[in-house]
Formats: sequence, C-alpha cells, structure tokens
Amino acid sequence: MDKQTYSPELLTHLFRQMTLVREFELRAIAERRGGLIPGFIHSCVGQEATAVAACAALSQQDVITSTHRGHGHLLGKGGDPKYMMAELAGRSAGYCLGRGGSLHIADFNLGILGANGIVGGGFPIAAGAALAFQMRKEARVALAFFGDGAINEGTFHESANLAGLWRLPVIFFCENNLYGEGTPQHKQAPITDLARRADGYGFPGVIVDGNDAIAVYEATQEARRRALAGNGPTLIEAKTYRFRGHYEGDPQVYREPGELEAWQARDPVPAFRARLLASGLYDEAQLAEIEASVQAQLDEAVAFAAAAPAPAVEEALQGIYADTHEGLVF
Amino acid sequence: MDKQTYSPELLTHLFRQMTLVREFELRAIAERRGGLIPGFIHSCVGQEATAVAACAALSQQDVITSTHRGHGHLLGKGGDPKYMMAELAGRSAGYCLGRGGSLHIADFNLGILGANGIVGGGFPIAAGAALAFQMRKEARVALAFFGDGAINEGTFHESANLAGLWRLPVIFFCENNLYGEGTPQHKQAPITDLARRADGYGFPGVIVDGNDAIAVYEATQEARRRALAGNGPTLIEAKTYRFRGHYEGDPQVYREPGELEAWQARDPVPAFRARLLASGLYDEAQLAEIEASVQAQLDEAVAFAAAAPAPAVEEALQGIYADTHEGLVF
Amino acid sequence: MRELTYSEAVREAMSEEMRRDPSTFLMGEDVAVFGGVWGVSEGMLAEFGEERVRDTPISEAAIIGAGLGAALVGMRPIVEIMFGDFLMCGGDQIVNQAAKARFMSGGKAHVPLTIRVTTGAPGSAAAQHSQSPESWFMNVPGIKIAVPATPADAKGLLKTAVRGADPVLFFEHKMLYGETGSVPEDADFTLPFGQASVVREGSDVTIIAISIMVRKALAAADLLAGEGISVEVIDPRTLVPLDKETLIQSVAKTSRVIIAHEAHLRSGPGAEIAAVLAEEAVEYLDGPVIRIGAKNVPLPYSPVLENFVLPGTEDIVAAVRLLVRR
Amino acid sequence: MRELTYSEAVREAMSEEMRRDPSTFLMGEDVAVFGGVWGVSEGMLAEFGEERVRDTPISEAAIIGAGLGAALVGMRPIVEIMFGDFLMCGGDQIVNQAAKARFMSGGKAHVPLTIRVTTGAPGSAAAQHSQSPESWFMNVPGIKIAVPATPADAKGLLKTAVRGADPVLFFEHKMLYGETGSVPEDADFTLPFGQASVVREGSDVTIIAISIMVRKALAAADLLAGEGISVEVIDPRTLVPLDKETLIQSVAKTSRVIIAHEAHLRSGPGAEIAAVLAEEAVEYLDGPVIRIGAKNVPLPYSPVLENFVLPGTEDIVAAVRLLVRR
Ligand SMILES: Cc1ncc(C[n+]2csc(CCOP(=O)(O)OP(=O)(O)O)c2C)c(N)n1
Ligand SMILES: Cc1ncc(C[n+]2csc(CCOP(=O)(O)OP(=O)(O)O)c2C)c(N)n1
Ligand SMILES: [Mg+2]
Ligand SMILES: [Mg+2]
Repeated sequence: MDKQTYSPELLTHLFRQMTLVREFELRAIAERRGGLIPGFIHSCVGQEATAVAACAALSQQDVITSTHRGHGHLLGKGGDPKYMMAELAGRSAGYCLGRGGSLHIADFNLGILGANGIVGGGFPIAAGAALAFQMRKEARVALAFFGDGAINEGTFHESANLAGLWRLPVIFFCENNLYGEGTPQHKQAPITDLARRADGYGFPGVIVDGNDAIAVYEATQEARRRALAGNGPTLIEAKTYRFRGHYEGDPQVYREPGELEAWQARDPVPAFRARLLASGLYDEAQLAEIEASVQAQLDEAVAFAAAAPAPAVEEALQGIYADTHEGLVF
Repeated sequence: MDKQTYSPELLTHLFRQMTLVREFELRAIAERRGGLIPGFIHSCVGQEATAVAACAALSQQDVITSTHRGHGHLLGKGGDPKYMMAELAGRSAGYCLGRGGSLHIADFNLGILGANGIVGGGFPIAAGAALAFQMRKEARVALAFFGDGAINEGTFHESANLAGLWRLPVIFFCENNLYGEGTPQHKQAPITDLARRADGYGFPGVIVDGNDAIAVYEATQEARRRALAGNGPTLIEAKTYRFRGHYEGDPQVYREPGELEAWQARDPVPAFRARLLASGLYDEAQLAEIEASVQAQLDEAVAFAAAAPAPAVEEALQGIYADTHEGLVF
Repeated sequence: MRELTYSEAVREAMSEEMRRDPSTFLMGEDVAVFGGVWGVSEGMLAEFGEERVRDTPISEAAIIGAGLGAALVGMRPIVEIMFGDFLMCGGDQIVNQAAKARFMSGGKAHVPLTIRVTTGAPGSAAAQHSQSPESWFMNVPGIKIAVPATPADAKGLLKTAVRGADPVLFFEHKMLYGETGSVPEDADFTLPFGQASVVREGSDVTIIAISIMVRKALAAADLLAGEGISVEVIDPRTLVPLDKETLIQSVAKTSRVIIAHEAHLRSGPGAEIAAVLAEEAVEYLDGPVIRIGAKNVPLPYSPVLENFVLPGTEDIVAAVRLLVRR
Repeated sequence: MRELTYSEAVREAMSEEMRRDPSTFLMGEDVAVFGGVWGVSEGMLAEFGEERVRDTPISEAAIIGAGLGAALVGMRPIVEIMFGDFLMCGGDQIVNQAAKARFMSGGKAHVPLTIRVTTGAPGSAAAQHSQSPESWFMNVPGIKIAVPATPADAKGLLKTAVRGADPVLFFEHKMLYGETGSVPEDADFTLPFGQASVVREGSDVTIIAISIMVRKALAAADLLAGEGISVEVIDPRTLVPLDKETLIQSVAKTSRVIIAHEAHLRSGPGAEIAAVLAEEAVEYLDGPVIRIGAKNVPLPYSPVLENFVLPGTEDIVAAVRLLVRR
C-alpha cells in the first residue's frame, strides 16, 4: 500500500466505511434486541471489505443490486445510516417510508436499485440496468452482489448468458462466505471456485481475497474498466466469511469446529486498520478519531430512528402505483 | 466401422431407426398437409443420428426427457410409430389418448418421460429420475435431450448443478442445431462450444459430430458408463443441423445463404447408408429391404391413425387426477 | 378511420411509441429477425435497428428482469413473452420484483415496464401453449393487467401501458391477431385503464366478456335478439384495475349476469368479478351469477376434446336462456 | 389423544410416511442439518440419514422438478419450498409440468409429489416473505391444494397427500407452527381431500375461514356469541378439491356468509368461493357475500402498516355485525 497508488481519500474512505458497516450491524443487532427494530437482520459482520471496497471502485452513477445481506452494500454505495436505521425501525423517515425494511432498501439517487429478499432476484435487474447504460452510451456499470448460494439460481445463468452475449457493462460480484443459510457451499455446488463458471459465458472470472479491501477494490476497478471499455462482464468471486448467524437468532449448528475462529483471525476491519498503521500513513489518533466519528454518526442515526414517528396507517395504501385512476380502488 | 466393435444388430438398428425417423417425419408432414394431423409439427429431419444413436446407447430401463422436437427421440427409445401417428392425429388410440399431441408424447414403459412444450422443462425432471435411480441403487441413467437454445434457460443451470453436486447418473444431451427458432446460436449465447459449460458444474463436456451416428453412440455409451460407475453427469454437445423449418410453415428467413446446402451434403442418413455399404457388411439389397420395411411400417401407422376413432368428448375430463373424490367436481 | 388487424394495431402502437420516445425498445424471443412468431413485430427491425428491436436468448426470467432493470434506470421497455404459458418461467421477476418494486421502495421506484404476452388457445396447441393465465397474476398487488378485445383497444391500451410508469401485463389473444377493426390514427390516441367498454347495450342480461369472448358474446347477443332477449355486452378491458362501477350499473339494470372468459373456470378472472358482484351488486341480482370458461382440465390436443373444453357462443346462449327463462 | 404442535404434527406425518414407505423422502433448502428454517424437520436427518433427508442448493425449479422426475419413476417425494413467496421461482415446474403430466400423457403418468410450503405473514417479514399465494395455482387444473388450520388436519391431510398419486401444494401457515391441538396417534390416520370441517356450528352467519383465519373466526364467534349472534365456522381444508356441498348447505341454513383468508383480497381463494356461492347458493343469500383478506397492497414491513393491511378478528366481527344488522 503506498501513497502513489492509493489516495488518502480512498484509504480513509475504506477504513471509515468498513468501520461504519461493522458498527452499524452491531448497533442494529442491539436495537433489534432492544425492540426498536421489529424484523429480521441478516448481518454482514466479517464481510465489510467486500461490500465497501467493491462499491468504492464504482462511481455514484454506477448502480448496484443488493441482497438480503445488504447493509454493507448500501453503506458502501453511500447510503445514509440515519435513513437505514429508520427503515429498520419501520418509520416513515426511513428509506422506504417503513414499507420495505432491511430486505428492500433502495435509493435510486445513489444507484442502489434495491436489496432483495429473493435469492438471485437481482441478477436480471442488474443486467437490465447495464443494458440501459449500454444503449444510452453512458459510462456507467451495474454491479450485482450475490452469495455463493445464489449462484445456483437459474437467474444467475440466464443473466450471465445475456450479459456475456451482449457484452453488458455488468459486474457479477460473488461474496463467497462458504454458507447459504445452514448449508455449506460444498454441499450446494460441485465446485469450490465459483469464478470458474464465468468461462461458460465467455467472460473472465477472478478470485480475490474478500477480506482484503485493497484486493477487492483493485479487482472491481479492473472489472469496471473492462466493462466501460465495452469488453463486457466480469465475475468476481471474493472469498470471505460471515461471523454471525445467517440471521440474528440462528443457532449456527452447522459450522465446522474452529472455522469461525480461523476466519476471525483474518477479520477484515482490524486487518485493514493494522495495515494503515503499518503503512505509516495513519497514526492511532487519526484512526481513533475516525472511529469516534462513526460512533457519533451511529448515535445520531439511532436517535433519529427512535425519534421518528411511526407511519400513519393510511400510508400502507400509498405508493403502489404511479398512475392512479380516480374513483377506482385496485 | 468393423464387425468386432459394432454388432450387426446395432448397425442394422441404427440404420433402420434413422430411416424410420426420417420417413416418419416426412409422412407426418404430408399427413398434416392432408388434414389428418391438426397440430404443429417440429420435425427433426437432419438430426436423425443424434436421436437414434444416443438412445441406442441406452437400455430400455434408462429414461429420457424429450423436447418439442421429439419424434426422433421417441422412435429411438422404442416408440411405436402407430401410436405416435395416432397421437398426432388426435385419436384415442394414440400414446396420450389424443390429449397430448406431438409436444407431450410419453410412454413410461419405454422410459419416455415425455416430450415437452416448455423449452428447458425436462432438465429437472431428468435429474429427479436420476436421483431416484441413485437412491434405489438401480443401474439406470436418465438422458435429457435439449437444444442449443434450451441451454440458456435457468433450469439447465439448476439441474446441472444439482446433478453435478450429487453425481447423479444423468446425461445432458445437447443437439446443437445452430438455431433456436429463428435466432442463430451465436445470438443466443456468447460461446459456440456449449460443452464448455460443463466445467462450471464439475463434470466433463464433450463435443461430438451429431451427424455421425457412431460418434454419437460412442459418446453416449461412454457417458452412460461414467454415470453407472457413480462418476456423475456428462454434457454431450452434438453439432448438427435441422433441414426443415422450426415448425412446418416457418418461412425460414433467418438462414445463412449456403448453410442448408452445406449441411445437406452431410445428411446423416445417406452418410450412414454409404458407410454401411462401404464397410462391406451390407449390400444394396439388404438396405433396400430395410427401407421397404420402414415404409411398410409407416403405411401401417398412417392407416392405423386414420382408422382410429376420434375421442369421445367425455374423455376430455378424464385422466387428470389419480385419486378422485366422489361427488366432487374439481 | 382505417381498418387494421389487431396485430397491426399492436405493431402500430409499439412503433409510434418507439418513434416518440427513444427510451422505448422491444425485446423478446424472435421479435427481431423473425418479426415475432405471430408476426406482430414484422418490419420493426428494419425501422428501428437491432439496438431497439432485440432478439433475446430463451430465458424468460432474464427477459422480464432485464426489462425491469432497464425500467428502473429510466428506460421504457416493452418485453415480449411468446406464450402466456411461459410466464411462470420468469414468474418471480413479475410477482416479487416488478410488481413490488415501487411499493417496497416507499413509492420511489418507477417501473414503466410493459410485458406483452399472448394468451388463449390457437387450436390444437395443447396444454402448454393454450392457457389464458391472466388470473395467475391478479392476486399480486402492483401489476396492472390489460386484456384488449379489439384492434382499437389493443392500440389505445398498449400506448397507455407504455407511457405509464407502472408494470403492465398485456395479454394479446392469438386468435384475435387476424381480426380487423377501425383504429384511430391519432398518434396520441390512448385509452385509460380501469374503464370498461359497453360494447352492446341491452336490458335483459349482462354479459361481462373478456378478450376473445367479447366476439362470442356479441354473436350470442345477435342470436338471442332473434328470440326477443336483449343482451348487454360489457368488456372490462383491464382486469387490474377493474371498472366495478360500469359492471355494477349494468347488473343493476339487467339484474342478470354472465361472466365469460377463455381461462379455466376455477379461479379465473371471472371468480373475482363474480365475487365483486356478489358483494356489491347482490341486491340487484335476480338469479345466479353464471361463469363461462374453459372446463377445469388442461387444454387437450385433439380438436374434438379441445372444442368441448373451450367455452363457445353456444355456452353463452344456453346460459342466457337459462337465466332468462328461470 | 396427545397434544402436538402443528409443526410436530407435520413432522410426525412425514416421519410416519417415511418409515412406512422407503420411496418417500424429503428434500429442500436447509431441511436436513438445519432441520428446516422453521424447525419442522428437526431430528429427521438423524433418523433417516442424508440420503432421505436432503439439503439442496438454492434452486427452486430444480427442487420441484427433481421431485417430479423422481415421482414419475416411482418415488414419493416430499419437497419443501421455504416460503410460498418463492414458488414462482420454480413456477413452471408446478403449473406446466407437475400439474399437467398425468392429463397430457392420457392419464398414464403418476405424480405422487407433495410440495410443502409455508404461507402467511410471520410479522415484519415484508412483501417477499409474507404472501399467501394459494390462489396463484388454483386456476391450474391438475394440482391439489391443501391449507390445514390445525395440527390434526395438518397431519391427516399431509399423510393423504403423500400417499396419493397426485401432485399437492401443501400450505403450512408460519404462525400456526407453534399452535397445539390433539392429534390422533393412529399411524394410518388420514383425512380426505375435498371435505370441509364444520369447526363450530351456528345459525346466523357462516364464516368460511381458511388457514390461520379459522382461529380468528373462532375468536370472532366467541365475541359475537356474547351479542347473541350465532356463528358457524367452516374450514374448507382443501381449496382444490373444494367441498362446495358443505359450504352451500351452511349458507342455506344461515343465509349470510363471510369468507376470510390472509391472502390478498383480489383474486384470492375467496374469489372462487364467493363465485361458487354466487352461482350455486344465490337463492339462499340474504345480503352480500363479504370477503375479508389482506388489502390489495404488498405486505409492508412496519408493524403499524402490516397490521392495518392484514385481516384480523375485528374485521370479521365488524363484517358479521354489518351482515346481521342490515
Ligand atoms: C428464491 C429464494 N430461495 C430461498 C431463500 C431463503 N434464503 C434466504 S438467504 C438464503 C441463503 C443465501 O445464501 P448466499 O447466497 O450464499 O448468501 P449469504 O446469506 O451467505 O450472504 C436462503 C436460502 C430466498 N430468500 N429466496
Ligand atoms: C419456456 C419456453 N420459451 C420459449 C418457447 C418457444 N420455443 C419453442 S422451441 C424454441 C426454440 C428452441 O430452440 P432449441 O432449444 O435450440 O431447440 P430446437 O428447436 O433447435 O430443436 C422456442 C423459443 C417455449 N416453447 N418454451
Ligand atoms: Mg453465502
Ligand atoms: Mg436449436
């Protein structure tokens, strides 16, 4: 890591956002226990590097499709923790006015086309957005986040084929965290390196250490360059691990002994912190200050969510159609 | 081709059945024009070698799933042209009692799990049959026929993944005839050798000359051996070409100039005939006799179909459920 | 007004909208070089080029979902699914993605996506190519459903669908493609969703007829007029939204009602319409709400069987006589 | 009889059938090691081993279709789809393959395939994990649909489904899993499809309640009894086949009817039931057929909104009062 290659803005951004994602998840979990948050949480603790660094390689005009484990992606793409927390709390001040919850957060201004409760649901959407960019000759890409479990859905195949065929500016970003719910990756697919699948669609598949923010950033940047140059999609497989249950409350009966501990030793957030310190570009005080600012931001987010009023019941019937037809209930 | 490797029974079978498939299609087309047959016909003229030789490598206990272009598969697997022709004519003497037609012919005794009107509909069914064989420790395989267009359906991916993962005794047999309806293969997928896709599922993909019956037979036999040995699926891609329209009546605006003629020069039926003669194992009279017997069989089939009565209207409401519930219409 | 076929009317609507708005394009299996298996988009490739008239792989989920993705970033796609029977191959992208995107995002997503799809039995096409699947999606809030019965309605409703900002399932009946009718030339001719058309006025019985059954209802009405029975024929034109008012008013007038569609009877579109009437028009009803539709078996191949399963003019006539003579 | 939870009843039915018949097995996402995300198959892996209790990849079309393929060659599979919301990911294998295989083959295919799937809103699970999609498949001839409301019904109907030779969609309501009830111990206890259960007899109003709404209807009936209103509660138990007779007889007695389900109102199962009554029981009706169900918007996340959208006991009570006091 050196100054020449990585601007301080970038490094600070990566560190701050990874910290934010980690702490956001821990706060959300605490607030769920505390009763502020009514729904499920699928936290991405342990996967901060993929979410943040992949998004860091994108422009604001680029778009992403996210998943059930989407908080990191959304924060990475610029999502405001205030509106996210309010959404998790089911308030109308939230991103989706309390109608969507964790699984459905979207912000079209930030290029977040939506988290998704359907595994594999985002693939065709990302391909379609990329098609629009290509047709309009815009220098934008679409990135689809997905898991090692999701790659086995038919939508992956259909979308990868379409994207490869039309050389769409899309990046298929697989967070291979070794499990889909309670089923290990090796019991979901006959191959371990999922990047191999790209060849069947005529585009490159690359494997990257998903706990190394810089490696993720570089791979994504390269895929984006390819896409913008008209060379089509890339499949990036980032090897990573989720530290908490599939959802909060998951008894986690399925883990291999010692596996969690081994991965925790490679926790991406402290690893990146240590690297920044080692590089000499940052000192402890600077990082602590960033960390404090994250905490302050989250204090504010939680306070915002807690203070926000619950939606009025009539809101339940709003925002379903753009074109209403007077006098008709439908 | 020599006596040692290929028994006269096999060679005669291949020649006779390929001739039967070709002539069956031509008869069916004529009878459709003549008004005996009411529905669409998707003929497999030009693709006789794949259908017949792949099935020849199977046992009667093995099963196949077929497609909209299924007459060759069915005849290859032992289907009786009489009941097929009667089905095409919509008579209750037909395989499906006139309820299914060309797209839905099935014969469970012969291991024909069904033609299919849904492109890609047969993949999971073949995988499931193979699963049953594996669980019951039966020495049987399932073979799924499909086209170069069908491989882009999500069901291919999900089924190939499942089959590869569980090492199911299944053969994915792709008849790559260069078109899906009016769209050329290279406009449907970014790769031309579809066999490449097998690697993503951890099993071998092989390419074979689909107009060479012996090559098809050998590849299928090898795949079957693999499957029975517990080594899982094989994807066979047979390169071939369809000589007639996607369906009868197709204006065929989409063909490359000269393409049809080039492939007709490699017509699998006369090619195999010539090879038999050249081998010295057969003389002209023997082959002509086989051809005459095919014609006689088809005369009989057409006569059978034409003479068979139309179904009684009440039959329309029969055969939908196994378990009926007295007094309840549902 | 000149006469157009239903097929030409659909093509004209698409072409006009594509000329009008560069963000509109068409994609689907064989829509370009082949011109659509029903010939509906013939000639459009030549006019608009392969960027905007796109042949796709055989991948219904990707086709629908890519349409959705393009719509979410500002395009106005028309996607074609060759047969309504195949909708479930991409069903999730309809019910969980396109239909819900706006609501789930708190009203922020715009989904100007039109899914054109054929419906109905073209004759001996058997169980997987003959269905009328309109009602499979009626339970899903967020998607509108149009079922035009005439060339003019096809044009006007399709243009409304394309210009709108909501996802629409647009069902074109295969056996109507060749039917002709006069169609307005005005390039801004659109028809509102949720407005039924009183196709024929009458006083004794209301027939609420959907898609191809409008023709059959009119034929029945002609026949019955000879018996002195005055039949009102109403075409809802869109199933979601449904113009309850017009239906209820007609029943208030005639006090007898028949609902006719080609979809299977059980839980077809007629179930919802009958339920609406049983709830909101029951005091006007003098007799049962009769539904006419395909019998509850998959569509058979043999013409004898298929004719028996499909609803026809004679079924409507018989039902009207039953209602009137009770 | 001992008390079991609904969840235990489902597990017992599966386990008994698997002990009885080696051709029965269970597969689905996380059904083995995890014991099912709802815990329904907990312990079954230990008893039956990983050959017969199989975790699958996340591939709904392959899961359903592989179940069908295995059924066609003589197995008797139970496949689980975790949420009813995901059924359209494998929808084609249900509607065009499993449902039609027997009919299209002229009655020759046997399809002993049971598709177990959860339904209903578990609370703040939002639009893609809360749907009650029963009616999406009711229009499709060839597949049966069960909607058990009690542990005993769950056991008896599931065993019938597994032993039968037709494909069945078996909807288990997530909020019923923890409910207890007495369940027969007889290993051959089965319940016929197409036989409604008169859960509570009454004379003033009939409530036809589906799945979780049975409980809410009973609660409403208790409340209303205090007001001197006698409510009959009927649970159809299977939607296909539907026991029209019992429903009609009840309406003949009470002349007032409410249909309650958690599915969205438009084209929910209640549409079909209301239509049947409007056709076959109209002469008994004294007042409108009232449907109660989720409002026609996707299920919202926020509890305030979700409660407003979902139907509750108070909606039933209000509807009954309206009907009786008219
Ligand atoms: C179509 C569909 N099938 C199943 C589920 C249930 N489900 C939710 S998350 C999940 C596991 C996903 O695994 P993976 O893609 O690896 O993502 P991860 O949870 O590991 O981030 C499953 C099976 C779903 N939401 N949608
Ligand atoms: C799910 C589905 N999508 C589309 C179709 C329409 N269709 C029928 S055959 C066909 C082309 C199939 O191409 P291929 O798989 O190459 O088979 P071939 O016709 O060349 O034998 C298409 C698009 C269909 N029947 N089912
Ligand atoms: Mg995972
Ligand atoms: Mg082909």
